[in-house]
Amino acid sequence: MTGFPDLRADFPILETGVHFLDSGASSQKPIQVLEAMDRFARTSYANVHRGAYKLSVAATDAYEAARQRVADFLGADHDEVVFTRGATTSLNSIAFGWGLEHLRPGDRILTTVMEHHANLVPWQMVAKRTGATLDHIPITEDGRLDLDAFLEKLDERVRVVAVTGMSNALGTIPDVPWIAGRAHEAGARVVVDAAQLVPHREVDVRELGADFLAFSSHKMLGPTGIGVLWGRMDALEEMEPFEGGGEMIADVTLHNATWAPIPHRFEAGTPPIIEAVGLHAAIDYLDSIGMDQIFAHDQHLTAVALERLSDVPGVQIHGPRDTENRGGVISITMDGTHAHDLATILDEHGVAVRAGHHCAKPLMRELGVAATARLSFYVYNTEEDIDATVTGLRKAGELFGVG
Amino acid sequence: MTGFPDLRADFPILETGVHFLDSGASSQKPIQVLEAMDRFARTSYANVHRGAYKLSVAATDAYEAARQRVADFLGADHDEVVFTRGATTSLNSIAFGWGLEHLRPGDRILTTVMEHHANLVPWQMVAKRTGATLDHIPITEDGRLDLDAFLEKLDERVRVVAVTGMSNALGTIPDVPWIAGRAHEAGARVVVDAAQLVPHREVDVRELGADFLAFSSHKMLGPTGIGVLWGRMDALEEMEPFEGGGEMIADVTLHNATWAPIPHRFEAGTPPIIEAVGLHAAIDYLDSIGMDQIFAHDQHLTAVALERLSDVPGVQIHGPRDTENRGGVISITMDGTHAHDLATILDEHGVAVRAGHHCAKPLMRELGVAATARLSFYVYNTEEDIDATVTGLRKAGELFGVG
Amino acid sequence: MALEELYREVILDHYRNPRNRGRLDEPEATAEGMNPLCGDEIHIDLRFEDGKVSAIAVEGQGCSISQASASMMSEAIKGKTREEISDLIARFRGMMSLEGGTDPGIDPDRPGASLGDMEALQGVRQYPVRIKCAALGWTVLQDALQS
Amino acid sequence: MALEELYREVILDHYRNPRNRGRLDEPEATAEGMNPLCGDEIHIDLRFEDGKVSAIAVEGQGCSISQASASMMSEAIKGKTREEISDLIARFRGMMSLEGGTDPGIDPDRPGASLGDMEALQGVRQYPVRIKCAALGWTVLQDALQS
Ligand SMILES: Cc1ncc(COP(=O)(O)O)c(C=O)c1O
Ligand SMILES: Cc1ncc(COP(=O)(O)O)c(C=O)c1O
Repeated sequence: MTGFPDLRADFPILETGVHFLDSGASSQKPIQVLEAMDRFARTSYANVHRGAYKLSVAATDAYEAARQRVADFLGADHDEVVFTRGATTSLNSIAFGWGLEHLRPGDRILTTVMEHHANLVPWQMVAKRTGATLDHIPITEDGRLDLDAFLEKLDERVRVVAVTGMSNALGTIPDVPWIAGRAHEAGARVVVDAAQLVPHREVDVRELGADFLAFSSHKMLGPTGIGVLWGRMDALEEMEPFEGGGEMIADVTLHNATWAPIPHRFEAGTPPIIEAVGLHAAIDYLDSIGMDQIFAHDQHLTAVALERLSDVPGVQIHGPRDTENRGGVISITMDGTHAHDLATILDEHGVAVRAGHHCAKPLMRELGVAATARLSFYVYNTEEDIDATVTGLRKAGELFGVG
Repeated sequence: MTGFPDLRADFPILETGVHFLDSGASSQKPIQVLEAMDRFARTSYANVHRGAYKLSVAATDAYEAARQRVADFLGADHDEVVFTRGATTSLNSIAFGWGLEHLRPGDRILTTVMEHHANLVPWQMVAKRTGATLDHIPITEDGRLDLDAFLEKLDERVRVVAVTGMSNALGTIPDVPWIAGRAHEAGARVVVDAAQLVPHREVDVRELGADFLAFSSHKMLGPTGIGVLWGRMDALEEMEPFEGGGEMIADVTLHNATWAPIPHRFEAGTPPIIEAVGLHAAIDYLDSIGMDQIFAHDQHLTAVALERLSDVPGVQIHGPRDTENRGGVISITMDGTHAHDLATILDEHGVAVRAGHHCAKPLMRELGVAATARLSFYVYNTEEDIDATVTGLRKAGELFGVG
Repeated sequence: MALEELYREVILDHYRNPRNRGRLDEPEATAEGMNPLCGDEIHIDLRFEDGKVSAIAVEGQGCSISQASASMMSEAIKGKTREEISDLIARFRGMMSLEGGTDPGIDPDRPGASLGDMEALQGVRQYPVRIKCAALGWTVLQDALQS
Repeated sequence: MALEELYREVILDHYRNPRNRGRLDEPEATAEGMNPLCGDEIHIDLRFEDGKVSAIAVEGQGCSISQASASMMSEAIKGKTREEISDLIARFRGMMSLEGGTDPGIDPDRPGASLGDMEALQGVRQYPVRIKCAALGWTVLQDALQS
């Protein structure tokens, strides 16, 4: 696509020439992010919220500035942003912190068959503890949510609708604003697993209409070890802390504790301080390109890949075949060739793709496959990465005698 | 002390001349650690356990090598080491993952009055959910655990003894091997909050005799965002996962999930990968000095400080007055001067100390103070840091008209 | 070193000899608050007569800045109307560069708006982490007026 | 490129035409296992006669390496005693540089110890992440023998 900048020089790891197509699992990190963390650790590091000395004030300011940066990025308020270990912890905090408090036998939790295990297993655990029941919105043939089925399943016993913002296995982007509208009419809370969405598309939490949102830094050019739980203030107020410890209390006696104000209540212990600085730099980097540009780039590569892949003998594409409401994730299989063999062969061609169930085993069963090979794009990818993939897939076809 | 190397050149943040005496809250990081993380992110980064391509194998190897490094450091087995977000999460994982499964009404949890909130609040939460009762071992006048009282409180209804390995407020190092022996005789599990112990003194988990151990990387020269939960295999086997999600499952259907083998079962989602590499480098750094040397250095500085501080008019020292079974943490107050004012005045003298309740409010009540100022030492500290503190304290005395 | 600017004599005097210390019987307005990060606490009781503060009592514990600030505040609002107090609060916040503050300049001619001893707290501005200490009493006062 | 070394014709043949496929009625030993990281699965049934494997059936799904390896393994152990199988397992592990392996050299003269087609799996050693695939069937076999 013309106009999109060549950013590869910012990513030292790409110097080896690797065609990195596994950003859906985790993205690479630009030097701007690495340097921001390094600089902070060398000049301004201390624990936060605890010290009355200058270094600690500087560190606290940097940490809270990162929170503000995330809030601005999402169109949210400062105090609605909770730093966690990652999307998984954010979703567990919601499921346990909100779910254990508000779900009762007979209540229903509605999720989808295409959720990542992170937005499924915690709800299974909470359903078992509370006696609530779990139900799943099915998908259509082309890998989109079946919205008619959603409406049929939605009733006033549904207390929470937990839905992915973008499928990590199929790329599908469900219409969350519409789903949230219906869910709210039915009186349910809406939880969005935005682990794939936030890194790739502009998200304004007010427009999205969700009550809770979860994502990870490491999939959006930031460091590992940190993620975000966003909640509308009234939703966060309904949540109990998932962990107890330092910094999250107002007062503690031997037998009782009262909680600090939100968001500190949900940040027990020493938070990922250096990582918050890294996430801040990652968001600056993303915004300097522009989220609209990034999404357009993803879509462009997706369109090119969908076309070129469909020319390769034996290749099956799972999920939507066009770029409408879909991100830069493509799951494929090849007749008579297992996804792991594809990944090994592609690796020998310098192409890094993931093969497996993508932490979405129920979806794999739905698709009738044990595993897929998955291409996922990000800011540093180019059409050459797709060409290398196609070359590798043709070689796989030869080796395995396909086509 | 003669013989201990001058390491300050490894810590760029100390170039400003700051007398950093708040390592108890969080330590500074040497360039060796920062560079190890940076190098890894620039050359070998990918998500772990997921990819069939070379980068992912390299990242997985680095991550599992870090686990092995921690295991070796503790005298533990590879699979007994679980990476968490920090000591707080480790302790919550134990309290909820083990406690919710095994505690019943009438069961007793025995902890101490000098615990950090991280080893107290989770047990309060779990006690409330299970109907177990919480009791606390008191301390003696000089800030040591009252072991007679411990024996009196210990009976066969005590299912878990949760004790600090080293008090973050007083420096006291309880005799955990002895306590663990008695607790095991009574049939209780032993949980050790080693957040202050592991960074400062050699720990062999078999000799310590604990069932579970928790600590954080950021207090031992490593990065934020990662900590360790160690458990004896039979103890870990009694634990349910605290979080559900990817990578911790064996199989997932729409309504059920089965767990992956230990330790993966306890590591839902993308772990702190880059941070694990940093922790590995931090342990290498600590071991290159030698943990015995480090503890001796802490004790030397403590002895010097105890002596020089006792000459400052109006200064009260809380906790043990000698260096027997105590680490390099000293809590002080000054007559007629609040700890926060001390911290501000010391900060103006370039001395960074923490003032407050040190996340140990019950202990503060026990001591009859609202807050203390706390000096805590580590490998980069010298006697000059103590001299600067004494100068600052004398100035405080002047300003507030003490003595 | 700005320490002498921070710990001015008048502040230390209020810290050592806090004014209007204690509790009121049957207060008409009351509130308490604490700073969860440092543990400082302030409790305020108020009574009114003819729309003006006729009695105030302050209790609390914490650092010199929080306790002195509350003591000064108790002096400053005695005999003032709710409106005058609102104005004082805004002027104090302004002096401390806090949100919702107005008119950071101190204007002794403006009726009812002199900050009196409080002006000694200007030195706190150089210690951002201590501004919260200075503000605690005023935040609790606001809560009490709304109670 | 070592791909041709990895995907030797004999491996692809076992993958496409797995030997001893299916289940046994009333197996005397049985086990199943999976690789949780990739989801590959193997199920093995065994029957013995005169202390030797008289029948074996393998079921499973997964990549070419895991399925071909299990197929080859099923051929290699037929008619062998438990002891001979233990020896085979150790020799296989040795070939793959896995823990508990012995004698990585292939010694066709050693009675009962030829790895036969299995030797084609040597190419897997260059792909450390795929060694687990090759080993899955053997691990399940060990479980079956202990069952
Ligand atoms: C004794 C003790 N336990 C637990 C913790 C909690 O550690 P973290 O904040 O890294 O989770 C700390 C540190 O604050 C501590 O000193
Ligand atoms: C859709 C989706 N949800 C949740 C997660 C979990 O994120 P993390 O592993 O960073 O906790 C992922 C990433 O694996 C994902 O793709």
